Amino acid sequence: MDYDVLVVGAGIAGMESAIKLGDMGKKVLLVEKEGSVGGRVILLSKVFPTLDCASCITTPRMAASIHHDNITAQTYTDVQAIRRSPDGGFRVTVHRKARYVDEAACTGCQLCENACSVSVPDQFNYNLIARRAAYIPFPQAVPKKAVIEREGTSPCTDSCPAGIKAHGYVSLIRSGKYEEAFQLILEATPLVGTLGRACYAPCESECTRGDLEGTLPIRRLKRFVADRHYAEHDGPGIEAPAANGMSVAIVGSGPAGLTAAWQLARQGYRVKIFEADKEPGGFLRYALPTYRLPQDVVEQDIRNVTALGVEIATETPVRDPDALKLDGFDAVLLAMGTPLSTGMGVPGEELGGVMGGLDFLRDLRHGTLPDLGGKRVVIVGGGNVAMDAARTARRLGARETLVAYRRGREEMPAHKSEVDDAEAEGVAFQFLVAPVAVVGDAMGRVQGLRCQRMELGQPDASGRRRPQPVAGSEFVIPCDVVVAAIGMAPDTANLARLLTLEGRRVKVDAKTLQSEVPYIFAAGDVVMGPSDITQAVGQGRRAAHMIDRWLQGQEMSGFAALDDRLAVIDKAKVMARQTSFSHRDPVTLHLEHQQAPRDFQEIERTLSEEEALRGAGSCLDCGVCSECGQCVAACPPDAIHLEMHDQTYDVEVGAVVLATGFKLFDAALKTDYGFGRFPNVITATQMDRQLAPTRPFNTVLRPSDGRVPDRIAYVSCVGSRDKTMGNPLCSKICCMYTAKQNQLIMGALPLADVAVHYMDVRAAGKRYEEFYEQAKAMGANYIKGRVAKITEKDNGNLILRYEDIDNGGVITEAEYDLVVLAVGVQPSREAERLFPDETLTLDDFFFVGEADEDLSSGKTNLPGVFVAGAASGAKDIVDSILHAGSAVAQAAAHLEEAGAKKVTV
Amino acid sequence: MSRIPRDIREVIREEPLMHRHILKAVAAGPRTVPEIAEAIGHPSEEALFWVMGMRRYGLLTESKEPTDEGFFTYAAVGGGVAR
Amino acid sequence: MSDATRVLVFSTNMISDPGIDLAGSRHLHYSPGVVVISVPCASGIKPDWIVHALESGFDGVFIASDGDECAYLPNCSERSAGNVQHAQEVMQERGISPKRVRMAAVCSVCAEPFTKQVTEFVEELQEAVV
Amino acid sequence: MSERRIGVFICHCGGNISDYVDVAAVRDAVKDEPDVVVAETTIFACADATQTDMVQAIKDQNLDGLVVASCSPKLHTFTFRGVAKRAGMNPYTYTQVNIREQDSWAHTDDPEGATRKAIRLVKAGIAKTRLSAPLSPLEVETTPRTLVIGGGIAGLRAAIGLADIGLGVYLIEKGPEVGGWVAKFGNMYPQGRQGRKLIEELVSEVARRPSIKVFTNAELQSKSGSFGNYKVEIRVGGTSSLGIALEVGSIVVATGFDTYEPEIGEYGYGIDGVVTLPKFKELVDHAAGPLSYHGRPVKTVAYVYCVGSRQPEGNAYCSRYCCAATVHASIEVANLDPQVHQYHLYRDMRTYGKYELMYTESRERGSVYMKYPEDTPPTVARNSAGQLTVTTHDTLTGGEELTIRADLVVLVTGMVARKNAPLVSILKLPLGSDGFFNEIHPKLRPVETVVDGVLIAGACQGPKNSSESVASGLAAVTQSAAILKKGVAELDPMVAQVDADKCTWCGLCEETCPYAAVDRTEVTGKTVAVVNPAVCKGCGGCAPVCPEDAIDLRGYTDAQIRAMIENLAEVPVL
Repeated sequence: MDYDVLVVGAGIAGMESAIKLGDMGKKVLLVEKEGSVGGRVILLSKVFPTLDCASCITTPRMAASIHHDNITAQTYTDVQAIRRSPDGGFRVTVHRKARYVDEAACTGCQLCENACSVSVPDQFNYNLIARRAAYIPFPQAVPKKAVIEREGTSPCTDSCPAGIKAHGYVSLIRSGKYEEAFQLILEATPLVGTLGRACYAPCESECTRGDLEGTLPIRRLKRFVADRHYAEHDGPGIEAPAANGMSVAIVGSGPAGLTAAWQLARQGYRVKIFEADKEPGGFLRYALPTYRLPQDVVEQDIRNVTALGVEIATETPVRDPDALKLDGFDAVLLAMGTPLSTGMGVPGEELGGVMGGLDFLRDLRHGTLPDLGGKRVVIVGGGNVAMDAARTARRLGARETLVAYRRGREEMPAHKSEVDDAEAEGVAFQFLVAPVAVVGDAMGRVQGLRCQRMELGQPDASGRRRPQPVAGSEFVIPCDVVVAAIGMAPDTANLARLLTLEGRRVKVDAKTLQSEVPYIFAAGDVVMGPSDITQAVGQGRRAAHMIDRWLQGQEMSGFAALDDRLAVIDKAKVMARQTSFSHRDPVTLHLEHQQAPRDFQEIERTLSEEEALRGAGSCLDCGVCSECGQCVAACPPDAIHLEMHDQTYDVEVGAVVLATGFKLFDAALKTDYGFGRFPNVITATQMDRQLAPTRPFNTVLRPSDGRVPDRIAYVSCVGSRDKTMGNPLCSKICCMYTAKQNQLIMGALPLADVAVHYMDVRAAGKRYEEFYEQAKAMGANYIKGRVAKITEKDNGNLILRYEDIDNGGVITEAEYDLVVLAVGVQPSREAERLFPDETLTLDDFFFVGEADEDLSSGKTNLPGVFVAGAASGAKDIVDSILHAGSAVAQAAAHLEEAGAKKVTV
Repeated sequence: MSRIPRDIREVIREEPLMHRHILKAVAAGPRTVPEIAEAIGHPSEEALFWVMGMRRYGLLTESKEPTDEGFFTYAAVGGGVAR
Repeated sequence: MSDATRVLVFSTNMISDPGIDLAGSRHLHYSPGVVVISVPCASGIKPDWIVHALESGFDGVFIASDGDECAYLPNCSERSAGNVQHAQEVMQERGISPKRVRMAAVCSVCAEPFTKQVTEFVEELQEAVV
Repeated sequence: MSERRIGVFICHCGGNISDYVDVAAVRDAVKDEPDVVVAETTIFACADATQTDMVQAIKDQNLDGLVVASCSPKLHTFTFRGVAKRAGMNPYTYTQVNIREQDSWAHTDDPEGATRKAIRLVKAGIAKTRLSAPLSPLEVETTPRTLVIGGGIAGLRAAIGLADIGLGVYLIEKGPEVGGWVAKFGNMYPQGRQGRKLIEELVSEVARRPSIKVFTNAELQSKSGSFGNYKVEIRVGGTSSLGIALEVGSIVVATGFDTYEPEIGEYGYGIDGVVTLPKFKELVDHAAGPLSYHGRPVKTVAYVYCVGSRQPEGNAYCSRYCCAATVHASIEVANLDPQVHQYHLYRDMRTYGKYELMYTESRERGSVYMKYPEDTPPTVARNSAGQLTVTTHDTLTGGEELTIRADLVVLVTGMVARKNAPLVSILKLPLGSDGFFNEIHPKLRPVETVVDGVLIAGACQGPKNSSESVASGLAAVTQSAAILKKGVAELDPMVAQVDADKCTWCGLCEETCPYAAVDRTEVTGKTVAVVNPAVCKGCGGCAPVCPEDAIDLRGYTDAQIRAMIENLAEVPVL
């Protein structure tokens, strides 16, 4: 047996149960789902009828329940299942939610809260005010330790192949922290400006806002912070770390190589990149036309890398990676990409005027492209390189530019926006055609492209329908230039003697990116085949991480995902958190495409600050925490660890006390009273917070405009004694808390008038009647009769329509500037789900049932399982304490009996 | 008010976005919630959420006493220059 | 010097001390001339200690009591007030103004009332010196 | 004072303190204080590694005092007491100095002031530690038996509960039989079981438990000793009989209530056909068919609520149980005879919680409820025709005056405190203004009294219905077990102590202590006060009362506080 008793819930009844059992010498496991013990009582202002400060009477109990020698208290933890064991005890499955904060290290200083970039409603103030995703539940929390609220990784972040914290930088931009946003992206890759332009933004495809009126401009937000950063800084704005004495050679300076170099340099490695071409950048430099990605942006991004001391040797092709090892490099990363264009494999390909897509783009950059002025150009292929080539041809003055593709438009691998843009710029398309031969003239120059028509058959391995030739459909497209943008391949022939190749791709372990030669790693397109920049960045990061692990002699099993992100959050859950969404115009791009573009000027403009904020402001904070990392940076003792995981484990206990408390009636269901529609209709729990010393507004204010209210009305029995709301029961506590609040309001706002619309005043309890009389004597005006309806005036004041029974039951109206709904108690419905193998009996109203209320209150139908406090029905504090005492006496007796049995066996 | 209030979660989420506007609105001196709301062009019940969030995290502080009309005024703490 | 006016606060472990802690947690400011000794219950504060503090160089003594929330004694307020009164009698005899000692209930979350009261007290003591 | 060896650790709290307080300056200012042998700053005092270093320093330097200047003592007192314990040092010679919540964080606007204040606070902490004495928690062996006074439903259920937890029980009942009020009742709410059956069940359960000894016709005669170990004397069978001495660890008082007895003329009380609620319940309980009273069939019943309760002059309190009890009775009546007319004249129907369902049922079964105004209560009379009438104003129908001809008028009388002066005096039980026994805290400690180990259960604490009384009886069981079950009670050593040399026995301390923790004793022929550490709560309230200044509170001695004051008064120059 691990514990004598499990107590579920650390509200007043749970704490009382645990402390008393602990005092008896029983070992207790106290489990609380929130981040602090204390339940609802600690949130109250004062308590009736003594007007003791709730905090003053509760905090000593909270401390006792945490520090008691016999109590193990676990907060932010829930119980998943309680099953009966053969020995008569119970096997309990406990789920310890990751708090993402090392409780031993956290000092409760709240700097994480101040740094956090996500605002959410504060449930401990009943949604009257904001708290942060990083938070300490309330000022008197025990333990006073922070919690980071994470419901999952946001879909945008989850979908990024480069592992960029998209939600994180969006939330930082929203907070005006542009440089912090830039730095957050830098944690993944140095190519911030590049990805801000040339990434195809899978994040935007996944954006939950996309299910409403449209995605956030996540990519362009990245560009926005990059442009702002580069306007002020040359380089990354961070210092190179101290050298760790080891060095890595990287072959290729494309996105994978640059990212890997950046990551390794940040770890203190000496990194040298070997680039075969004239200038560094690989695809970024040669394959992407400048109207999409200006060269100065690539250069700025590369300067991030060189600023950390990374050396880039250009025009230095590496033929023998093993020679680098001999030169003293501790590891080698192959990241040469796919520089070779794949041919069409048709006759006539050798003719002048036929070129590969990649060669076409590279020649342009090198200035060796033939003049296309007035020429007819056919581009064969349907990928992004084909689109780039076609749009480039338009800019170079081609008379006609035709893209010939063997499948249909929908099947094109090019990004849709690229196809649309190409079309807008005057590129023509011919679909379902495949080249058969290049037709040349006597001079060996291209005259045309012989094609045949295709039709789509069954899907192939890629899932796309396979094109099949239509017999007898051949025809010739007359043209002067044929660009074959069919495919690309790595240039790896020289590696065959050293490494196994799969086709031309280097074979590595998919997780570690390590080759058969341990010091050789490979990443990017040389491994994957043609992909895209962002995937290459992701591979570069992974390779750097794995090289670091390998060189540091660590296990190679780490880094399953790009970082320690959580499972992606369910979008339906995100949408369900809100009852309504207001429309927000998406920040869309209105590109002015020229029908015949003549220059290579960048087409897309950067976002204005106003657009950036509007765009970022639409974020739904899907995962709650944005993983922006500001809390981690702000925490003095490094107590925040986003890589923590939930833990689930089993314990054996001898008995169970359920102290799962109650739920408050959702006042919005009582639609006639306008809660949720009229800001100045609030619940009594909200009023209690407004009256508490740790009050959110520092005084009582009405929510519509922050004015101190003069005329306040209470409406009793909201959600209680009301069959139409499914609850015929009296909630027992509302009359008394109303009387208490009346007194406190009259103390806080001596000029305010307070009226109570009630049915019966149920002041049944020791000194309760006297307390109620005192409220009346202080000036509370009690009016008997139901409130039929509340309507709102333009100034936010409220008209109550009610029956006035003391005056003959006439229907009367009165105007107030704040209305407080005395909401009732509902079953929490948390206890019954804990027992998968047996049925916990509930009463007719779904409170935990008591088998023998006459003689054994607190006993449930399940032997060894007891209920304490409001889980079994509405109770005030003293009734909860007595009820807990009753449950504990029986739980202890149960243990005694079980113990006696054991001895005799 | 015939307007239907927006979802509280949505309003509260915008608090960081509003910091700059609200600090601008109080730059010339303390303002009440309706005055701030008018200056930033948002409903006053939404402005209240933002002002109170900013107060909680130390960006704004309220006057000792309310005005004759029953409004407290809010001022930036320590100059409170928006980033 | 900001702390030129020296005030000794007697607070109680369970109730008023957490209230004073909360003032700090919320970064509410008061004079660093204010220092705290915490004891279990305000009724245990000896009149001699109050006089001793004033004779040792403190400008004022502030007793942050539990008021009606005292967990020890139902008549804590009266008893503590009696002790303060006794101290004031001794002070009078020795030519010390009775206004240099003050008592108020400070609850466990009374951060703002404490700050306000102690700041006012410091201001009054400063004026009295001028 | 012999020399001490004190270690001082000043925490940066990773900037939370050191951003505002120059911790190095604080260390430099205190390192040469008398008896300080170690003075260090640390980034995080609470970090595991730092704690290990502290343990090592205490052992290496043979420290006998520890000062940690960091955050609030509420957060880490237990942590650093643990450090002291692990190093073999007495945990009570450790002092926590709060330089975060009460210094750096409160003075973020004044780093120099905060630093000077920190120096004063740490010096005071050192001064206190120099004068600290090693203390150890007092352990008191407890007697695993409880005396239950009162054999009503609360007392009987408590006795069974105590026995089931493994404690011995003496149950004393003043009357000749146990069972109390409930033994007289028929059907009861909430579960519709008969009161007498419930009592029968409890009595047989008691009989099955050899660890319960029941004394009827028994009363408490005297009590001495203190919590955990009371000596009591009971007298069984009248004043002439001999007392029986018993030893118990705790006492559960469950002496119940009396019902309110109206004055003659109060709401027509005294007129034939006007009865109290208990009488009416008896009538209903014993009826086999349609109700009759004095041989006359009862076709109309009028209930007048709040008789003897909620009276501005008289019992101001609400008796809590009567609304539900009356509503329940009206359903019973309807069960006997659905044709009976029942009129309920009430002020507020207090059928709280689930009892609301009975109120609804009662109305559905034909009971008519009429709210009378507080200032014009109903009048009950017998008219010239010999008919019993009740005249009332029904606010629900516009305050019209109505007269009901009733066969029976039920005065819904509440509970009053049962007078029991000898018991109150023997147990020193405090009474509330309503005459019921007072608990130590009405919200959180409803069964405890100011006398440790003396507990109150059931309606002697305040009006309750039967099931609520049972719950409070069981809560008293829990409270008893919490103090007795372990066999030893560990008590905080920070209690008052008397300097016998100074004490001249004036008795003021004894008078002032509400816990009766001060006793008189003889020391070398001199009468002096002595504090019973098992009873003392450690408030220190007696210390200022002593004219000879002979009382100190351990951990807060006169010398310690004076030394702290002197160190705090001096403002250092930076």
